[in-house]
Amino acid sequence: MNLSKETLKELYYNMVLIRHFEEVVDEYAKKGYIPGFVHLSTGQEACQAGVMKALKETDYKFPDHRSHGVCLLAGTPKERVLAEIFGKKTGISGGRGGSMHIIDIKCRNMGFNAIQGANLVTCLGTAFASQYNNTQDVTAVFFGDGTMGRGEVYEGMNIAAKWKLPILYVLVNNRYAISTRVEDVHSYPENLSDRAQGYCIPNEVIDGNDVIAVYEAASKAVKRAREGEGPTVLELLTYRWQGMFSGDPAAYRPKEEVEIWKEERCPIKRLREKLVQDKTFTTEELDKLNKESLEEIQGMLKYALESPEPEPEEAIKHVYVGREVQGR
Amino acid sequence: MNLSKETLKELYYNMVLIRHFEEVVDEYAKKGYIPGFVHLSTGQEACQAGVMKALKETDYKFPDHRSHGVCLLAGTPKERVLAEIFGKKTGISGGRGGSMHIIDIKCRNMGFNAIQGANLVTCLGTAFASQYNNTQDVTAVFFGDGTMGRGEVYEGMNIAAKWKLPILYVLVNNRYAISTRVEDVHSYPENLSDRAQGYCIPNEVIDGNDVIAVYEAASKAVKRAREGEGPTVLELLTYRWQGMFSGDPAAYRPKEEVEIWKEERCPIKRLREKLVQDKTFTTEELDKLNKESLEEIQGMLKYALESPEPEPEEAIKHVYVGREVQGR
Amino acid sequence: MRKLSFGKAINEALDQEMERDEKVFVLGEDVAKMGGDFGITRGLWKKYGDKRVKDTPLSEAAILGIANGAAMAGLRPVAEIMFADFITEGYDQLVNNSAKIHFMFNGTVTCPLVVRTANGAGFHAAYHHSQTPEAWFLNVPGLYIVAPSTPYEAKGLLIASIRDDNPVIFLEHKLLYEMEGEVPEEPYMVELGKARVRKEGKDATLIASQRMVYLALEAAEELSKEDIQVEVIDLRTLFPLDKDAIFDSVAKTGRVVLVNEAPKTGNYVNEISQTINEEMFEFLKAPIKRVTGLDAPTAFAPKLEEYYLPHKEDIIREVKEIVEY
Amino acid sequence: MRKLSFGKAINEALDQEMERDEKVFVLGEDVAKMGGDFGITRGLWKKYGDKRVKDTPLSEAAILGIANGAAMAGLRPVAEIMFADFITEGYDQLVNNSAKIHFMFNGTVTCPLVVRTANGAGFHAAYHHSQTPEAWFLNVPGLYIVAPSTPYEAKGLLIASIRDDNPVIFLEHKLLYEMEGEVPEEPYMVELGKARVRKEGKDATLIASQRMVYLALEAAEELSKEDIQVEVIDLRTLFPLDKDAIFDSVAKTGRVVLVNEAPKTGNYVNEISQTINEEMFEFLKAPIKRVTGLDAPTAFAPKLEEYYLPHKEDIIREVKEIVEY
Ligand SMILES: Cc1ncc(C[n+]2csc(CCOP(=O)(O)OP(=O)(O)O)c2C)c(N)n1
Ligand SMILES: Cc1ncc(C[n+]2csc(CCOP(=O)(O)OP(=O)(O)O)c2C)c(N)n1
Ligand SMILES: [Mg+2]
Ligand SMILES: [Mg+2]
Repeated sequence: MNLSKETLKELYYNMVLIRHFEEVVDEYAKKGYIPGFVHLSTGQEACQAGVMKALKETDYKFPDHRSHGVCLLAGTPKERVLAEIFGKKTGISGGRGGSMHIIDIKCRNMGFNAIQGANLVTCLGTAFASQYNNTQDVTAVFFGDGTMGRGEVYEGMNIAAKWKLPILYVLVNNRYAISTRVEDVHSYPENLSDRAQGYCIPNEVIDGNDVIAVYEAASKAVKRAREGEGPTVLELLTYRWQGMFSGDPAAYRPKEEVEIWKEERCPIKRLREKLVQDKTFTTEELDKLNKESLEEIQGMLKYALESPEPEPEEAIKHVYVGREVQGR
Repeated sequence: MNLSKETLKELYYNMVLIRHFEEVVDEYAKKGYIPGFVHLSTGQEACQAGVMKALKETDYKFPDHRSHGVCLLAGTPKERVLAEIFGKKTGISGGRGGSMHIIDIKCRNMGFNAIQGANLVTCLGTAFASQYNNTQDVTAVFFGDGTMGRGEVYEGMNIAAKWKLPILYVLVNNRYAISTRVEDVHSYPENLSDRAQGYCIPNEVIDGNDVIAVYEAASKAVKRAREGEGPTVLELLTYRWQGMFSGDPAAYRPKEEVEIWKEERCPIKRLREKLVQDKTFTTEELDKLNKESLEEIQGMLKYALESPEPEPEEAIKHVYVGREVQGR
Repeated sequence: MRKLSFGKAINEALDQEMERDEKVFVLGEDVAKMGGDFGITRGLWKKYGDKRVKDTPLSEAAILGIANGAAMAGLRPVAEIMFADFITEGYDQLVNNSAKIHFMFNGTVTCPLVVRTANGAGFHAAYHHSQTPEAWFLNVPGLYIVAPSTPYEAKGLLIASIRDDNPVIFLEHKLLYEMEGEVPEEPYMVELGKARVRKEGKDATLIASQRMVYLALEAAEELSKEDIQVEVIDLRTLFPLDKDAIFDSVAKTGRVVLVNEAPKTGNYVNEISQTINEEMFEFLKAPIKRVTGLDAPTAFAPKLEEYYLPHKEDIIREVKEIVEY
Repeated sequence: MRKLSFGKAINEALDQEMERDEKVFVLGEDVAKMGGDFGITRGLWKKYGDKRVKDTPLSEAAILGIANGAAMAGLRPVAEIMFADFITEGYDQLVNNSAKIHFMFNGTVTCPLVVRTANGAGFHAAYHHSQTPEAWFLNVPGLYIVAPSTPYEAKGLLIASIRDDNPVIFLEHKLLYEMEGEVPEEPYMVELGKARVRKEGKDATLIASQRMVYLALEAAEELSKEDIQVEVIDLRTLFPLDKDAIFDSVAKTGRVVLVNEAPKTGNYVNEISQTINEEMFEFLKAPIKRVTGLDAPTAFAPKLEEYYLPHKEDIIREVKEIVEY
């Protein structure tokens, strides 16, 4: 595939944006501005930016708990994503969901689930609806190597394959669940995603830090799905730079391992070097994009910080359709 | 493997015994003597007799709902198995379980579960205990092609393989769940059990109506497990002659299909012909075994019929250890 | 009026709703070709085809997952879970998804699904085919629970459940499937959240649902011979609770016996008891009693199962006790 | 006496039981190397090794399945389910196996397992990390439910749970983990099924568990300034219920407020209410009240979560209302 300059720019910009976004989230979580805990996707930007570029707004997205980047790129006003993480009234679900439950039906971000694995059967339903209504919308579901432990993954794959559902499985293999490495708790042949072959679902293992490779593979899989040829599993090999959540010291993994991934395999540095080498962009142009993304994020941050908290009574709205719940 | 005359006799006798047992159960279910519903294993005798011959009494057995034969051969006084199906006080669990819950801890028949798939994770626990206590006991779990739809199968296989648990997976592929054929609801490569390869568990597909093949494969797999080499999946290709349960007209499958399996692939006829051809036994000797088994079953039937019903108050015994439950 | 069995009434409701609204579809184990383990979906597959009547693999979590996803995408799934006992295998989808979807999307998405399932003991099918699950779901805000006792109500409540935008667990007692009753041919709704007084009386109130309604009616009949006039309320919808109907009766009788076939401890009816207590305490002339299954799994042998289940005599005894209190 | 945090008290109980009985082992997600998501199993893996401290994959059904199978085979598993909300994924194993195994084997097998899990809101973790599940299990005969409120009781009740032959769901409120309290160094048991009077009083009885005990105590403190003497009972074991302790108090006060942080409808405390009603009706001077979470999922933003959760003021209001009744 020959990517246009525009596409390359967008991929670069989006990765940088996610990086800076996560840095801000990390900073404000540690400062105590963000309630609860947040899972950061720093280091995994290529997986998110690459796949999202291959999707359109009417495609259903099921991000998982480590998917701020997915939510950011889904089409939601971005400041409302950050405001949601801050638990503000202006958050995309009014502050009721927070980091793990950023949703937006307008751009079909269904990422509401913090029960690992559950999305793997729920996503069958949206894909089924697309097929039922004969639209060409695809359902993309993001999940980690750890989540491959859950049976719903396989219940889902069986049906997805049998019914030829338009599903893109994005298996983000960042080598760890929480403290357990993929090889500590999983038994698999060469690749974790080879299990998909047991359901006749094609799987492809991709360098998840190579955004172009991710984008290309995702585009191909999405095309297959749109054309009625059924699901594909993309296994994206990557690494989370941070611990399980912002603030996790992650003592369970060797420092050198983290260093290698940061220094030698940074997805942003990698694209940057390529773009400069190929003379697609100059260093200055790319620096400018960096700066722009920082500015965009400052805008979001201001919005999130200045937004009011939700009214307490919101806590009991929309439990039922057409039925109020008794308050205090 | 060269099987002794004694072994061959036993295999033959046990198959005939199961056949007649199921016929009696069917008859008495239809006559209204047996409460509830019963799932018959007629046609699948080779799977049960072959695998059970490869196990010893201290091995854990997890039969499924269609496993009267397994329970019959586990070591329990056989008349108490039938009495349990009749819901009698003398049943192996006092009539409280019936056909689907025939248990016997003495011979480690753990077959208590009528929730398809649940045994596939519970069986990990007994296998783990054997490993923990460093005994050489194997855990054998029976399940059907339909049950391969449940996620617990795969949660279980992953752990069984990773922990090298001594498990023998007996996948009894009789081509139907209830009304759905295996290929209607499953997507799989060549064989359903090939999915085990996604967990690095070796699988073998065997003619489940060839009792010698079943016995040999099970013996090999059991040996592997005993020697600490982990689980094996045996997929036994077979067919249930009856509907889902005694009385099910099974309108969902073609008559000719049933006929072929009955006429051309009967596991008993098959062994019988071989034994006569090989001159291991004469027809007369085999007929005598048939007759013996019928007599044995008449004894069980008499016992079951003459046994009293349980006292009502038994219904609330043993809910808790050391705590009584309030009665009427 | 034309008579129909409970099972056929449900079948007709499904058929008419599928006819009316293309968004309605049916899924579950063996619901297509075979028409369901209890035969309830018979004929639908022939009429509506593979697209709208889906046989699934043996995968309860997936059945409910598909229902959730499809409902969020605008369809109106009616899922069948063969026996209520198996709902445990998809419990997460109901508790953490169906119940919470509308809330999680801050009201921008609805989850209009119906989960039909066969519950109840008396079928001699032992502990994994006999349970009654309403209490497992009652402490989970977001779910409706419906439990008809007659063919008429089965049809009307199912149609109302399918048209309602809330997720509904629809309980069908397996011993009622064969019961016959008058059922109008045209589609109609029985309003959700409304109980029905099955018999009027002034001395005590019996509150029941599903098969227990008949036990209550029998007890009431027998008590009336001793001149004790018992009012019998059929809840029909277990959540939301029809407080008005209950309170009206309690205001009149001041005495209540609650009947349900699930085990006693943690029984669904405790919610009714506490609600009456909170809001109608001054009217109570005697303790509220419950007549329920015993605190044990449902054993297989008919004698054992019968002992487990509530009896008419238990109701009569409790009514007398509170009438004489 | 030496002080220990609630979390460390649990850790010590595990350690001492593993030391005492080779059959005790621990399993769950991240319990080994990492010592658990909340750090509760820290150090055990170093001391007891891979054999007895098992990191599992992310597989709740399997964790509980292993526990069931191993318990039936004579081991004494202590399983950790990271958050109580995730127990929905292994619900079947608890409802249809753990609870019924002893019964199904007609008393010839026991199922001595403990499922430790972190429950409760106030952690700003939204609807899938905040729930309190006792009501989901109360209508399932066969399970014990334990819910300590102090480090002392956490240790003593956990040791008792491990030694008990019944399957126990052991609830640890995540906001209590850091609480410090006196804890004896040697192993000891706090008897299962026994409540504890935390404060004596004659005007009304507050019944609570886990974190709600402290809310109740605060309310009691404040009420005592207005000369309302409230008795506070900490249930400690949610099932079996300590009826004696409750009835003694009700006999004295005749007034009851039940406190629990799960949603109101179908709340666990309904069982207590109905039990009092059935057996102590004559002593009741006012309606039994409940102060609970609201009928909604637990939202994320602190303001929303706080609104969801019961407040001291709610308790005070209800107590006053029944005292003045
Ligand atoms: C059913 C369930 N079990 C456990 C958890 C707790 N948990 C949250 S994330 C996580 C690890 C997930 O690992 P992986 O799928 O690889 O995603 P990653 O965090 O690496 O992105 C665990 C165990 C959960 N949220 N849901
Ligand atoms: C969890 C669960 N879902 C559904 C059922 C109902 N059911 C009992 S047997 C069966 C089919 C099982 O098919 P298979 O595993 O192939 O076994 P077979 O009956 O063919 O021996 C079904 C759907 C059940 N018992 N448990
Ligand atoms: Mg991971
Ligand atoms: Mg089968």
